[in-house]
Amino acid sequence: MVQVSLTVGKLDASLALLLTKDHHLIEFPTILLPDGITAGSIVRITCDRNLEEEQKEKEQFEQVQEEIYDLFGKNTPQAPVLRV
Amino acid sequence: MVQVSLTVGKLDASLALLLTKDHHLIEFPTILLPDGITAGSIVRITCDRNLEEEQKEKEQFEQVQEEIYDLFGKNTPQAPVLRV
Amino acid sequence: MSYVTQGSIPEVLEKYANQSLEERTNCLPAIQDLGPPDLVQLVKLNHHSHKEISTFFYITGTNVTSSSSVAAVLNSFAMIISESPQLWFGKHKPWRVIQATFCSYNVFSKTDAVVTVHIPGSAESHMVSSTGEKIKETEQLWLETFISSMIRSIITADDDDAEFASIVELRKVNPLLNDESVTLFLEGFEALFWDGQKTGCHANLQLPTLLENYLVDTFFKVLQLTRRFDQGVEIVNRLIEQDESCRVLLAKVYMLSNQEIKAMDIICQGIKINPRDAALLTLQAEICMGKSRHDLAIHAATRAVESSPSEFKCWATLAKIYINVGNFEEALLTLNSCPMVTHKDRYHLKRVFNPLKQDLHLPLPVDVTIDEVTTLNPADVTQEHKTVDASLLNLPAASLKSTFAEAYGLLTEIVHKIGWEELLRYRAKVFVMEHEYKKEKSHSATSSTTLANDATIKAINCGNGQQNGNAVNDDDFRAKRLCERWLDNLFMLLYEDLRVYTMYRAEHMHLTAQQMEFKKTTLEWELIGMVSWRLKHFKEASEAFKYALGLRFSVKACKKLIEFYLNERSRMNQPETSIALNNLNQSTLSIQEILKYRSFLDINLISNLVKLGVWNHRWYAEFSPKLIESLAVVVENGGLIKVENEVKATYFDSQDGVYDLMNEVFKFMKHYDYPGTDN
Amino acid sequence: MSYVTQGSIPEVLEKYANQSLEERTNCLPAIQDLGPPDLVQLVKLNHHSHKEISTFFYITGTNVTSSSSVAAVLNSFAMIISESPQLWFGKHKPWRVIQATFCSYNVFSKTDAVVTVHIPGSAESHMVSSTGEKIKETEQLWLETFISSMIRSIITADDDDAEFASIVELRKVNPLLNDESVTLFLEGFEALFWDGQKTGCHANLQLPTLLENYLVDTFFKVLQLTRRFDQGVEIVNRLIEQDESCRVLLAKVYMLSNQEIKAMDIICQGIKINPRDAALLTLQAEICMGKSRHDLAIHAATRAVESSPSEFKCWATLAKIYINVGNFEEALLTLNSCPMVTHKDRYHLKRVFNPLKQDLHLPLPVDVTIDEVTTLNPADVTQEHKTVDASLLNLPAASLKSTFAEAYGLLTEIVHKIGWEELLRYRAKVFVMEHEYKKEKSHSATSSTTLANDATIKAINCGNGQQNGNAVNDDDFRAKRLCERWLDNLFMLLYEDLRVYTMYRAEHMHLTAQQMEFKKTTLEWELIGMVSWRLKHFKEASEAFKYALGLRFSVKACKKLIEFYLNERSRMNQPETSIALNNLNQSTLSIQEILKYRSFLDINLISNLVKLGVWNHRWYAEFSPKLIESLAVVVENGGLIKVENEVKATYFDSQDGVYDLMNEVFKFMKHYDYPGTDN
Repeated sequence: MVQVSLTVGKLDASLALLLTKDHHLIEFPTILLPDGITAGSIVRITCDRNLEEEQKEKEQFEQVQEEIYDLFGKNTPQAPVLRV
Repeated sequence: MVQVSLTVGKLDASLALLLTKDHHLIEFPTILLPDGITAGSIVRITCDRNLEEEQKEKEQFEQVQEEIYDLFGKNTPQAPVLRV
Repeated sequence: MSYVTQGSIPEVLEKYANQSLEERTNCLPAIQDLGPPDLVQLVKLNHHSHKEISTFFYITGTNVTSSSSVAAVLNSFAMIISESPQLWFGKHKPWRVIQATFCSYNVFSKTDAVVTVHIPGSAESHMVSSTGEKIKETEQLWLETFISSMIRSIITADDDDAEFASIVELRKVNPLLNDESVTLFLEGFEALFWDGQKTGCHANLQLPTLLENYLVDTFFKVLQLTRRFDQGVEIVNRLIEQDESCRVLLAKVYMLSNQEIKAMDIICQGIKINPRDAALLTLQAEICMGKSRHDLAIHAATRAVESSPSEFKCWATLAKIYINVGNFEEALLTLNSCPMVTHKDRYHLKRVFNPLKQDLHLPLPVDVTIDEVTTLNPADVTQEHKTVDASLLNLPAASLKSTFAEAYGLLTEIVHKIGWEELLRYRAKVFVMEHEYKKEKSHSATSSTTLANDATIKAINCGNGQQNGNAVNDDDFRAKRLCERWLDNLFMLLYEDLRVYTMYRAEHMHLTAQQMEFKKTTLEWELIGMVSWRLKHFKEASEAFKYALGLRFSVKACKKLIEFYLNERSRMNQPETSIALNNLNQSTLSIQEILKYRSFLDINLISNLVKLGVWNHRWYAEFSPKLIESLAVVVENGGLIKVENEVKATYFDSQDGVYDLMNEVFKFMKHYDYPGTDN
Repeated sequence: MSYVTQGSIPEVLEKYANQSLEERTNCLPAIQDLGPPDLVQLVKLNHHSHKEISTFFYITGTNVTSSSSVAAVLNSFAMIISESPQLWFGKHKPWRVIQATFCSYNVFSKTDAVVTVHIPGSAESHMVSSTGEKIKETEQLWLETFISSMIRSIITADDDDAEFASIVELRKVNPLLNDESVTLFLEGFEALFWDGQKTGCHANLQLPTLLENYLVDTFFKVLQLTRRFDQGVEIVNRLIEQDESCRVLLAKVYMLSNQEIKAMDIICQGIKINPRDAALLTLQAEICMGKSRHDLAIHAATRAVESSPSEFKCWATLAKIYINVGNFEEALLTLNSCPMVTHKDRYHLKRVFNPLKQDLHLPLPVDVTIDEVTTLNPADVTQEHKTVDASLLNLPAASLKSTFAEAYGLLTEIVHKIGWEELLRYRAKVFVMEHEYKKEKSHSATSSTTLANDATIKAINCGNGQQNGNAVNDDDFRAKRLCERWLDNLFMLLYEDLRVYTMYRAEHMHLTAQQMEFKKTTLEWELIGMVSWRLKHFKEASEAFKYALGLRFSVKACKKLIEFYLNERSRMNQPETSIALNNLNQSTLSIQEILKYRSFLDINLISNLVKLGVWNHRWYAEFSPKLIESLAVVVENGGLIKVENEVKATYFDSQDGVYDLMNEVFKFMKHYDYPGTDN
């Protein structure tokens, strides 16, 4: 998990310039900042991996793949084609 | 506070491309991602305002400003200038 | 056409001996793409006056397999020019070709192959690097040269964009006329596959990859035209053994040969191995979409986007699915995330230098003619350009390229489904509007995004105009997106297209109601057709193109009509038992009506394809994959004999050579066992 | 100098009448900056041969206050040319000027003011827009024209970059010779202050702002040269009433007039009102740094960066403080975050067209001469350029511009303090190195950042080379930064500078030890001086410049030596009671030694400043703020009488005009009450 405290230096509609304590200048999407933030605000950003969600996604994906294969990837009787 | 779950689409040394569920493509600084993340991982990003830290910063700043003013902004006796 | 006449060889007079060869050498160091077309230079002696001149022209489709095969081609050109006095700038001149040179660029090694024949005398050949140094000829270099030439020929065969400002001193020959060439190409493809990135790629892609490049595109096109699918499968299977990611090529070969189940089998296998293979996932999504299983398609397409978020194709496919299921909000959001390719131009054949108009020898081939097509006066077309309605001519959407054109197509699909008013409503719902934004003073939009413009885009018909976007709740602000600047621009272009189209339709209705005559030129009808086509009003577009052709021949209108008829043809083949007359009309056709409509389409397809063939022939182009494929559709459905009879009935007796010209296509299809050629 | 001779007016012969005026008109629409210098065009009649010619030259520093003041200037030029036969391309010609025209560009309204006098006869004037339309003359437009002309004159007065490839047909006049002009400028500044952004800004800034632009720069320079600080304070106080953010200007005026406490008072007030005023915070940081309170400076500078993170100046100041306190890791990290200005060129005076060399009339002013300076043969200099050591001439660090040059200066400061080996160690500690990165295969660096190069930068002396960076723990990877591409490039340039410098020092030591002679040209010494200077080896640089001047005069070496002596002079004035002989040597000087050294510095400063003045005069430049300010330092410390005597002693008796030339500067200083002029 990463947790950092950052100062908002500049803010426009899509990008904010954030600064770390050790002078790293980071471009950050404004959309991820909470409401009411202005230049000068301090924000705390936490980022961690969501393994549970990844597992859930994986299972769902495999299930859909199976369905697609069963439907369209196997030689099943075809719908009749109109030939006149 | 903003909390979002994002899928890592692409990852390079400084920028990652993250995707929201509703297909927003976000450029995110790689440095803020936790270790072990690869393309395909799902991350949870939380961002909130740190008002406490802001207050602390503000007080510290004002104190430094006062010190600077007292030292260099008021007419105090000057150190003698060497004139020969 | 395997025979060539003096009338089918365009030439340019050189200002000094070897001008074209020198200019070509000067170009070499700067080549960044597939290079210039192959060049033929001729030195011609007038054996009466002893005057010597030199000329040149470009050519594609020659089988540049070796110096001796090229020498044979040069000798045959020399013979045709020399065999009888040539009509040369108004006079018959007894030229004898005493020397001929051929140049062909090798994109893999960046070399130029040069073959010269002296007549009478021997042939000699050499190769030069891009810096002009002589290089040792090798079999490998000749193979690369042959493949490069084949790619140029196939890729540029039906280049619509290049219609204006294109090279006229160019012959296009069908490179697939003999089996050995096809076999050699397929072998060469397999050998050079790993170097395919060097050939570049379509303008929709940021960069060529191992699996998507012009060499691969050419491979698929050759398989399709020669129907050598089995051989294609064998080749790709060998590639898969070396690199698993090649599985997508196999799936595509199966798709080309209508083996959809086999394709899906391969796709599913591949995705199991690499669940983030964006190419396979996109293909899977497209198949599911074709089967109307949009739910499954969305899953696959979303995963494709997540796997390759900087590829336009993945995003465009997802947007397309959302449009199909009527989820226009997600469609717009997805469209807005599309990564656009901004820097690339499509590959076109380019001259090595621009000749003066008076140095162009552009003979009229008299062996195959249809009067209205062959003798179209370019001055008339120029005149139309001078008098055309400027608002029609300068519609900016007409010049959109690559990813921008595709994104525009998605946007027009939405507007075709729901109308402009609804589109604006969705737009205001998902994007931050200018008026909302002004409240947030501390912010400013960055250069690549913008605020959706309130003022400039209004309702098309002022009467219908309602205030858009004002109903949005302020709290929604942060949930909305900023609109990408390019997408905002597409909305503007769409507005202009719709305005012109609406005006034209109003005028049309008025004139029709009053039974008055239209006073438009072919060019104007063409432009009206094109704006209707962009807006997906295909029926209206086809009417405009028909009006255009009613006044004079127009190759653009002709090609677009062929496209329209083909689409209608495929609609008539749908497995649904109920086919509506058109998309808007809900009443369905009876079997009798369907049969009648099909027959109408076939006859119109044949007549337009014949005209297209004659037009191509008049401009020295004997090779058009589009013509072959279109005719193949008619043949597959109706049988070759019926088609042959139709052409014969109209053209056989008139001694105009048209049947002979079309017969070359029929022979080609028979040779490669096209479906329907056996009856 | 208020007097002008025929020898101090350069001219260009026009190819046809009014050529310069027409070319100027052609330039107008494309002007994006302060515009071309003012232009004087003369029509000259030979009253013997009745031949008429026309000529022109550029000029800066004329007080373009009204059409009549300009007419007076034109008349005086006409009189000087006409009063006696002019030495014209080798022959004395009895020219009479019968017409003279003056043009001056107004950057605020993008107009050109044109004044023409007919001799004998009347004067007429008009103004034209950039598209060539006539505009009504107004007082406002004349004021704008005057201010524009003043900005050009002040901003370009000491343009070192333009030394080569610069305009030679140019007179530079001191625009501050009378009080009315100065008063009018200050009034004009106040009136046009709100339009200042139109004048552009220094190349270090992305965009001009209300508080930082060429108008404001000119204001400060005028205050400094005329010492009208009180008036400056009054003006700025009125501006503050209208806009609080102008407080930074007041602080800067106080700083210029050495009233640091008042400045800090204003700064602290301003920061209380707006705690995110980056300009004030940066100024505060600089003052704290000057007072060696780096702890406080870091606080202020950090806040400045947080307040304006896209401004180079804020970041550079913070980096500078870190270097001063020896925190080199943070210094490198801060440097790496500096936002660079990539697209801007510095403003230079530019010709309206390039004249042929044979049309240039460049007379030698004979009224003021020092033989070695005045008669320097340009052919000799050209010859040196042909034979110069290429490794010296092409050092890429020499051509760094704006923010890149400043960032390089910070980097050389670090290397000067800790050496190359240590710098490399810090670099490997904070930036991701190439060899570390290769382990992370799935990644790739984006285009603006890069991996610190392992291979290309090695230790300067191979013997000392130790493996850098290998000791880094893999776990540190994520804690490290990617190096910006431009910064990585600066490391490369630094390596090249150091290599050349080290080689030169080794050669120097060898030759000195063997008591052998140096075989170098002035140009080579100049280049050695410059690389030493860039690397902050000022003592070594000054020696090289002295060698350079020992062989022939060189204005570059002369200027750099003046800079060196001034720095030494200010070091000798430091309040510390102990002054080391140089930065590296720790032994301190006695008061006697200091006095002796100061006197040495003063004598050398005077002698070099005199030469610079004569050089300027030879090239028609009578105005150099640098010369005035440098002489003012000597005068302030030693008193004017002493300086005057020094100049008199060397030059008064020799009838070479040198004392008269310098006396103009003394008179200027006396007029504006420079410190030290009263004794």
